[in-house]
Amino acid sequence: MSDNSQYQPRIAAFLCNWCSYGAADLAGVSRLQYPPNIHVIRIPCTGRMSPKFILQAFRQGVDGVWVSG
Amino acid sequence: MKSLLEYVGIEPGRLHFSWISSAEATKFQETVVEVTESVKALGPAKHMIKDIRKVA
Amino acid sequence: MADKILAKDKLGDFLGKLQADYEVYAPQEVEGKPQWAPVEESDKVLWDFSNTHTSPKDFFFPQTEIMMRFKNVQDHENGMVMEAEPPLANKRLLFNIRPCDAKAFQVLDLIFVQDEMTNDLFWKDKRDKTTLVGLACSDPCPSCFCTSMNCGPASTTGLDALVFDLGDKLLVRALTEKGEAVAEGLDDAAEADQAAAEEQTKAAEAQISSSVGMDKVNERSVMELYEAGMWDRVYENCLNCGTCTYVCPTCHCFDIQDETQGESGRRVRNWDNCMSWLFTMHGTGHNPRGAKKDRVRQRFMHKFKYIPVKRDGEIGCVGCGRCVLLCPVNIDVRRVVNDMNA
Amino acid sequence: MEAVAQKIRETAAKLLSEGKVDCVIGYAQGTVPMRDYPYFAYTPEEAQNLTWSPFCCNNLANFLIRRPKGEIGKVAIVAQGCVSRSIVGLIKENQIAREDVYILGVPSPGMVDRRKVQDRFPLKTITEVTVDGEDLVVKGKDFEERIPQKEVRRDNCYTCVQRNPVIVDEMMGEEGPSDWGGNIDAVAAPWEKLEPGERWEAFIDEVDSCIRCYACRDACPLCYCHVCFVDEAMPQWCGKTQDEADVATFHILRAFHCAGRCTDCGACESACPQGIKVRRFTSKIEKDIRELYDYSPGMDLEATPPLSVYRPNDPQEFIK
Repeated sequence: MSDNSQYQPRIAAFLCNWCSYGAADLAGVSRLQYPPNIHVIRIPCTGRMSPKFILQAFRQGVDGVWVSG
Repeated sequence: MKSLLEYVGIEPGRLHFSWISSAEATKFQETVVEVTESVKALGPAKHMIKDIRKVA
Repeated sequence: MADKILAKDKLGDFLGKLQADYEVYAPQEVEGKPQWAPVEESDKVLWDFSNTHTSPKDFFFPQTEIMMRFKNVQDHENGMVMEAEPPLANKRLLFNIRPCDAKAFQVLDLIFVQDEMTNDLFWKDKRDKTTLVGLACSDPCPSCFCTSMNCGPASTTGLDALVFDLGDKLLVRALTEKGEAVAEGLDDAAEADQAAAEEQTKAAEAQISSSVGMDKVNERSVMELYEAGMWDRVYENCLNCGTCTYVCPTCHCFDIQDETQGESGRRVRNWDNCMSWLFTMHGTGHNPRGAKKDRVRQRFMHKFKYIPVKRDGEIGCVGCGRCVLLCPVNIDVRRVVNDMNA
Repeated sequence: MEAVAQKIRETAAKLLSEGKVDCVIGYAQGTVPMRDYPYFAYTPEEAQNLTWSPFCCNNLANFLIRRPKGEIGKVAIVAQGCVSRSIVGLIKENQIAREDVYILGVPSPGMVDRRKVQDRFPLKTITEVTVDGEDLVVKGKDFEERIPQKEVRRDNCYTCVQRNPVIVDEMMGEEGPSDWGGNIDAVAAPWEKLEPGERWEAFIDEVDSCIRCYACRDACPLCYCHVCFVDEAMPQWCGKTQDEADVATFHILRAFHCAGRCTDCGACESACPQGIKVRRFTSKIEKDIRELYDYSPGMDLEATPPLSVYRPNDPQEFIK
């Protein structure tokens, strides 16, 4: 492993139950490999997303936020 | 929101939005890789963090 | 109490000597406004200013003050480690504080430090370790009304020493032991200088153009004032923001919160203000001061009636005029008190 | 200016005596220089206290909503361009009914920024400021000076695009030119040029004198939420401390909540006791809204606010 890959960011992923969360499920079933840095938070719909969530995530020290519908 | 956060100085690349249907497992996997790489390239977040852990 | 004299061009040496023992702060020009700042060069110290933009109360009562920190520790006998915040490390000296602001701290002493049980350690620690050297007002503003509030341009209450600016020299009047320590080594003042200081005070008092009547406020009962019709108009344009309380040198309400993060956390107290609906909100959902009128009334009643009743006539206002200048909708405390007194 | 004030007094007295409205919201002369304050006239006699000057820096639309329901019935309100736009916004957001408000329209002369005047006389006390035509006469203990008003206007008045009211029941003067020629898109420019790290520094530098009094929020006619996000405790979105993260959260979210609604009336900036340029944040958002949706808030009662509808052609460049 090279040096810059030592750093493992924490990323909060807000995923819509019906879209990206489903995709994540399918990715798992299909045994697709992806980085383990994302911490998934399932939201009932992307419409539930609020700018407060994004700021709250940053406030608690995540390195990135990903919102996916 | 993305534009405002970037305006006040949060680096572009910390906040991502995407649109993936439940059938698009490949796109999901590709996006995770992309998001992770982009955040990794920026290094640890420096701003907006409320760190109160300073106790013996 | 001997008056001492200090030539203004010796100020650098004088403050330099004090800096060996104290962290010295004084009003200086910061971003175009007179503000409190640590003294680095003595010629930056302001002499010709009305008063600092915000009050110096945060030297003793910071807007955010950490009271203690804690952490869950599984194998500790209490299951938790708690750690007090260290007290102030150094002695401090506030140079050129206005007499009204110093008077405010004396009023707050009556509230924060009442007896053995009611003794705010955070406040007292900072008060004990700070020396207040005042600067008598020679040019009060039109918004000042200190003389109506048991205070004045050369009021000595709450101060350790008082300085009169006599042009090229300063008359230093030590008032307490702490003040004597500051004035130590200075030459005695001549009678002419003392007379000049008296003269200056009289002129300043005469210059204070606004006055506020308190006689009927003092006579009337709490309930009579509380139910007065004037409150129906006072609150109309109030925004319920916290400007007046946060710039006020005597407003002292706070809100204690525990902030946690994972296994650790801290207890902080932050300024709070009675203009916010959240201030008196109960856990039940009931709010005894639910309407804007109640909240506006509370601020004035507290300062001009409740505190005088409970603290032997001391008024919870020193007439510094900051709220008069900074209220976004010009709710003028002088007008309100005069209405209460009508 | 005085003619407009006279017309306001006469009209207000007439409306009140005829019982057409229960209250007239306007301005009265303040007790300190350059601070005229919102005033509520309930009788024709009280209407004589009303005034109109370049010192009317509050947004009166604010007072249409911040009162208990049923406390006053129909009100007349003095409104220049930005205030009328706020009223349009409030009607659209169903906060007030059009028929409950009688709008006394005034062309805005551009308001004076008292901080800019004070900055001309650092550390001195200004005792009196009067208007003389296009100039201000500023008096202090040992000085008297004339300053052209146009040099000390509020920033938002320079970049105003709508000085005349957009909806009116009765005009209180001749309509004037609609703008002052300033470029509203330029407000956000200084920060847009910076690198991310510098922007953060500039942002923190701007807000670090904030005392969290929330005057900017409370002076704003858009901020009518019953419980503001800063007051919410469970979960607590924004801590109550002076920590950088808490102050930043407040300013970012406050600005964001005004997206697509801010009429750039400048009441927030005028209200701030610390002189923080809070418009820096909102104007950036409004610029984005103009660019993305070609929409300016409060200009048209019929237009649909862009953030409350979905259109298939909505811009989505930010989405992967």
